[in-house]
Amino acid sequence: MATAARTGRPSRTVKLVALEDLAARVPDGCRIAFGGFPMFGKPMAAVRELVRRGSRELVVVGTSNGIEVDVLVAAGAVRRIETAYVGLEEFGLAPNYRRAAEAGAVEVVDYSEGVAFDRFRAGQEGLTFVPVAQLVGTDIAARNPEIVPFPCPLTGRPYHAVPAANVEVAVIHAPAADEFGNILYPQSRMLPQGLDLTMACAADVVLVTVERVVDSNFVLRNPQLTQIPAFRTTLVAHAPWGAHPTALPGFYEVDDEFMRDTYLPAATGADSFDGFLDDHVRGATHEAYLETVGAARLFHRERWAVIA
Amino acid sequence: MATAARTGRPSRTVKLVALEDLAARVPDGCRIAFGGFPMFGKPMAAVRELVRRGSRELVVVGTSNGIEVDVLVAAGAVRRIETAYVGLEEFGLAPNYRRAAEAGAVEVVDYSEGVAFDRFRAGQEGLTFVPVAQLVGTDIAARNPEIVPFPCPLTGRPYHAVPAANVEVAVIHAPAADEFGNILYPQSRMLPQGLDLTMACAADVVLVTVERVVDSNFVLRNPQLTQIPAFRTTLVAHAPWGAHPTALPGFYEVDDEFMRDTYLPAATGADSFDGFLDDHVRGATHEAYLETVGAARLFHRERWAVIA
Amino acid sequence: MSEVSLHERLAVLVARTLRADDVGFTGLTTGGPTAMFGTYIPVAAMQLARLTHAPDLTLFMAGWCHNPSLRDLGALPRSEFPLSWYDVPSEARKDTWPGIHSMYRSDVTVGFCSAAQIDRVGSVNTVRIDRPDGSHVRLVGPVMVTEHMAFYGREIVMMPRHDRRTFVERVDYVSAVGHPGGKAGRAEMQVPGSGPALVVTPLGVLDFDDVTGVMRLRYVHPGVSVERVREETGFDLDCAAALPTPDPTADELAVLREQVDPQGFLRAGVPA
Amino acid sequence: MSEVSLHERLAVLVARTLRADDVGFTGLTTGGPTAMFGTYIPVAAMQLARLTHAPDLTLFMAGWCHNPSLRDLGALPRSEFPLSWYDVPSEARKDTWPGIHSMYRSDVTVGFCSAAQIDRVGSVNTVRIDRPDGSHVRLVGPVMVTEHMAFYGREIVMMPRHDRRTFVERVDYVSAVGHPGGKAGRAEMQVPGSGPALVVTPLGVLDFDDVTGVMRLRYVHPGVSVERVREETGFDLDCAAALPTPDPTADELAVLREQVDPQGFLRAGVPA
Repeated sequence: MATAARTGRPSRTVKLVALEDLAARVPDGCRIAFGGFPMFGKPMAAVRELVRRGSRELVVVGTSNGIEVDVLVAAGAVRRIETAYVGLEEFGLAPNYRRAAEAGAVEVVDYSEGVAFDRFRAGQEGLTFVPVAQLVGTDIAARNPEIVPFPCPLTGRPYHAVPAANVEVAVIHAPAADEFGNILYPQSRMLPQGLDLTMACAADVVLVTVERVVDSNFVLRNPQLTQIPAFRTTLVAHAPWGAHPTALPGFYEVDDEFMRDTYLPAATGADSFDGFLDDHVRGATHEAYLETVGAARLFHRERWAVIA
Repeated sequence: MATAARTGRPSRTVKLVALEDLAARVPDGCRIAFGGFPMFGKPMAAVRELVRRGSRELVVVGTSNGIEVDVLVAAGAVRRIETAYVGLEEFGLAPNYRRAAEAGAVEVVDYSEGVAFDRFRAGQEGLTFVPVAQLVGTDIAARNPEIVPFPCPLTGRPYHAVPAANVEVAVIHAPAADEFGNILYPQSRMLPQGLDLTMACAADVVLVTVERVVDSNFVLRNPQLTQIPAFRTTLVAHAPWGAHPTALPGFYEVDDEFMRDTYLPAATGADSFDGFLDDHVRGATHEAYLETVGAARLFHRERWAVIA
Repeated sequence: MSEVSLHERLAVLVARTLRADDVGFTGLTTGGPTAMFGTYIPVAAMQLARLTHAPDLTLFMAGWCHNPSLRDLGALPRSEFPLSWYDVPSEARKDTWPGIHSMYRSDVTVGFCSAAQIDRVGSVNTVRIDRPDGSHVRLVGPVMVTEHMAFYGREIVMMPRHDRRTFVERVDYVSAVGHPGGKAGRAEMQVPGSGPALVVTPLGVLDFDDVTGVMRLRYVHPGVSVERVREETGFDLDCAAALPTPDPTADELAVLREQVDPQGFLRAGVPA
Repeated sequence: MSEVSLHERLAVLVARTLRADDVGFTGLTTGGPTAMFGTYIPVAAMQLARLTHAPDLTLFMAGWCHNPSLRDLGALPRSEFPLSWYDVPSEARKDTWPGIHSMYRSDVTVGFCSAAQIDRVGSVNTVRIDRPDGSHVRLVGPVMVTEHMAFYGREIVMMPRHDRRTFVERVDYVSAVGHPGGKAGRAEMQVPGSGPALVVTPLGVLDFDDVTGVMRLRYVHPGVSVERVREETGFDLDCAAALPTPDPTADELAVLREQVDPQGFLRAGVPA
């Protein structure tokens, strides 16, 4: 907490930091959630920073996971994943993840998508469990010793008690923030962005990368845009194109060309993908990464910005 | 379902009806919720129509109730109320309700505000109960045989199982709708309007009065404004100033003058309030009510409309 | 009426099963036959029903966009949350969970899903395929099929493949439960949804016996023999009541071709 | 320093208890002393803390408006959701439940509430007052005090009256639980909140014994005797450690009067 020279009083904490300082708040072995949808709004700049740090033994808790898990698994950062989906949407299965899952190199705990959402809602509300009706008869319940059947105390209806998400860290990529950590979204959001907010409310440490940094006076004039208030944000870092190669509403679409020409060919094997990480991620900065994947080309893909 | 003359095919159901037809969908004795906050956004035109119909034995389920309960209790329409608050905010206790509650003429079941909200969330999600941690040691649990203590099946933490709201009917007043029942709100909403949406999602029959009726093409161009989609709406009625004397964001403030000069003096006794109902409500229409309380004066109170 | 494609035939057949006020949910699947069965045929069927006998039907496109103006959509989107959909006219958008439609209280009356395996009682698998040597093939995960089968009024399972690897005696992983024990078995589960009602495949259309809960052949497509269906099915299939898949009427086909599928995807296939 | 009003003194005293990064919740109460104790003193205390030692403190005005620009607010609003607040600059608004701050996971570290009765262990009543003849006075209901005491880091109970009808041996209805059984008793409840920490009244300031959970007098206001506090309290009150309520520093008073309360409400009273 800085001190204002003139008055001698402490001044408000600035939470805006460099990307590497943000990533440093992710301890090895923690339970961690990443915002976005498989190829939509993923906090990829932060994910690549975790690869640079050599993060290890992460337990990824999610609802619909995608390329962020494919990258982190390939980098050897993930011990276990609890989610409803890992894939690349139109680009098919997640190749690195699939190899690791089939080899037993990463532990996979399957949840249905509704239950996966509800685990975060339970986390947001400080509940130790969430009661769900839809797991009766499924292998989701039968193969998971952490899920316990119980009857409704009022009616006897069969339920399963599912553990809350219990995530220590949530990492999300958002359109904009001020330096104090107020995180702004356009008023017309898409569903995965709504889920990001629940994730942020369910975590102890909330790390946010943003496309734009705005003045705090802009926030005061537009309080309806703040969806994560400053007190919930632990740290924020400026990372333009921070969701690349996934899409960010109001900013850019999925980078198809990169996915088809660079990512998918690299991901066909562990060695080739390790080469990709060496060439584009490890030892580079976020800015250098943008250069190597063609930032100039990307720039022309921008359509419109919801938050100026 | 009407039939289009030209094609011979059935055409889409029009859900826009007269206020009295909307009120006719409220059966005596039903479990019913009213949207709004005590002096904010209450569906008062519909409430007055229930008084005209002579509704009886209603079980009102709510979170923060106000003048709508004060009116309905005075009219003898309410058997029981399950809620966290009944009052008139800055205008004090609800006089008619208080007399009836103290005389035992209406049964009052007390819930805390958080639990009262959560009962509607459970209803929205088809749950038979909601687990809450905050009732340990309170008389809210101790005096309510429908609330049952149970341990978390995973951790043993003490919880209470609280029954879902289980409402048959929700009645709310909203800014606008199209004739098919898509209900529109401005994108910048206030908290009680957010709660109205949960209420609407938790009820079997959803009755909505609105300030404005808009063309369905307006809805298609502004889908982000639809907060209750047509399929959830049972009937909609046009009732300008339908929340009077409570406030509606974007349309009008609380009618202080009416509250202090007319409502509160009438509510000091059962007979005087019955006279008020005779003079202003029974035997009148919504339009006639607006005349007797001074529609012309009201018109000048309008500040701005969020939805044109 | 000549040259009715199989996909057109299926869209019409599914449309006929839709009710006047159905609320229909389809996710978005991508890639050739999967996109055709998982998304395009269901969307075309719902839209055809809206334009003919079911004007009140609500279409949840990709599970979040209510009654989009399909005319303005051009081709089907390639991802579940395509940014271009900001601009497509629709009646409502779901942007929070649980949000403006709650699947848990059975707001959805009919759902569509796909799976890698389905078994004789209609349970489906989207998680893993076990190999005899103890290894397995990892698939995407349970996604939302669990909720479809537990909460939706009824489910129509769209299977882009029909062979002994996909139609199996018992799925390797139960992502979602069909009809073990028939209607009585489902009653014990105390979930509001009634589970899989129809299974639509490139060979035929199947439904389930109320008492035993076992799948049976209801329609066989033109050019496909009952024997072939039996051969391609990994469990003993009751085909006694199987009829030829019915033809669309001239009116259905006209609405389908002129208003629902003017691009001709149902004849030519969805572009990759 | 002369002419420090009681309400100014209380605002400063409460401000001193606030921590650098507190997240503070106050509802909106209306009408004379209730508005002063329930809303105005807490808001002034939080704002004073923000301007002095606690710049990171977050103020949830009326429980939904984050860090409003109090300067632009003019007078305190008269209702919990005043339409004029559409125009007041602030940092965030809560517009859904549970929404952007979750009280259940203890996002709120300090809450303020009022009640009609409080008892020796700090349990409060907002529901009903029983009369000896068996009749009762009906009050508004539990509102949110239950959640305040169960989930918030700590609670400051602002009591606009201090007499034997409001400070009672045992409340007629437990809307929210204080410290029965002391800290050990609360541990058994397994709720994250630590319950009432301070009780602020027109006569003094009280806190609770960790072991017994019983209320005791900590400060007595200028011009009030310890005997009077004892007389006006309906249970046996430990006053052994009571000190005079401390004076504001000149700096605190300057910030309070110049920046927090330039309208002078804390001296003159809140307008009705």
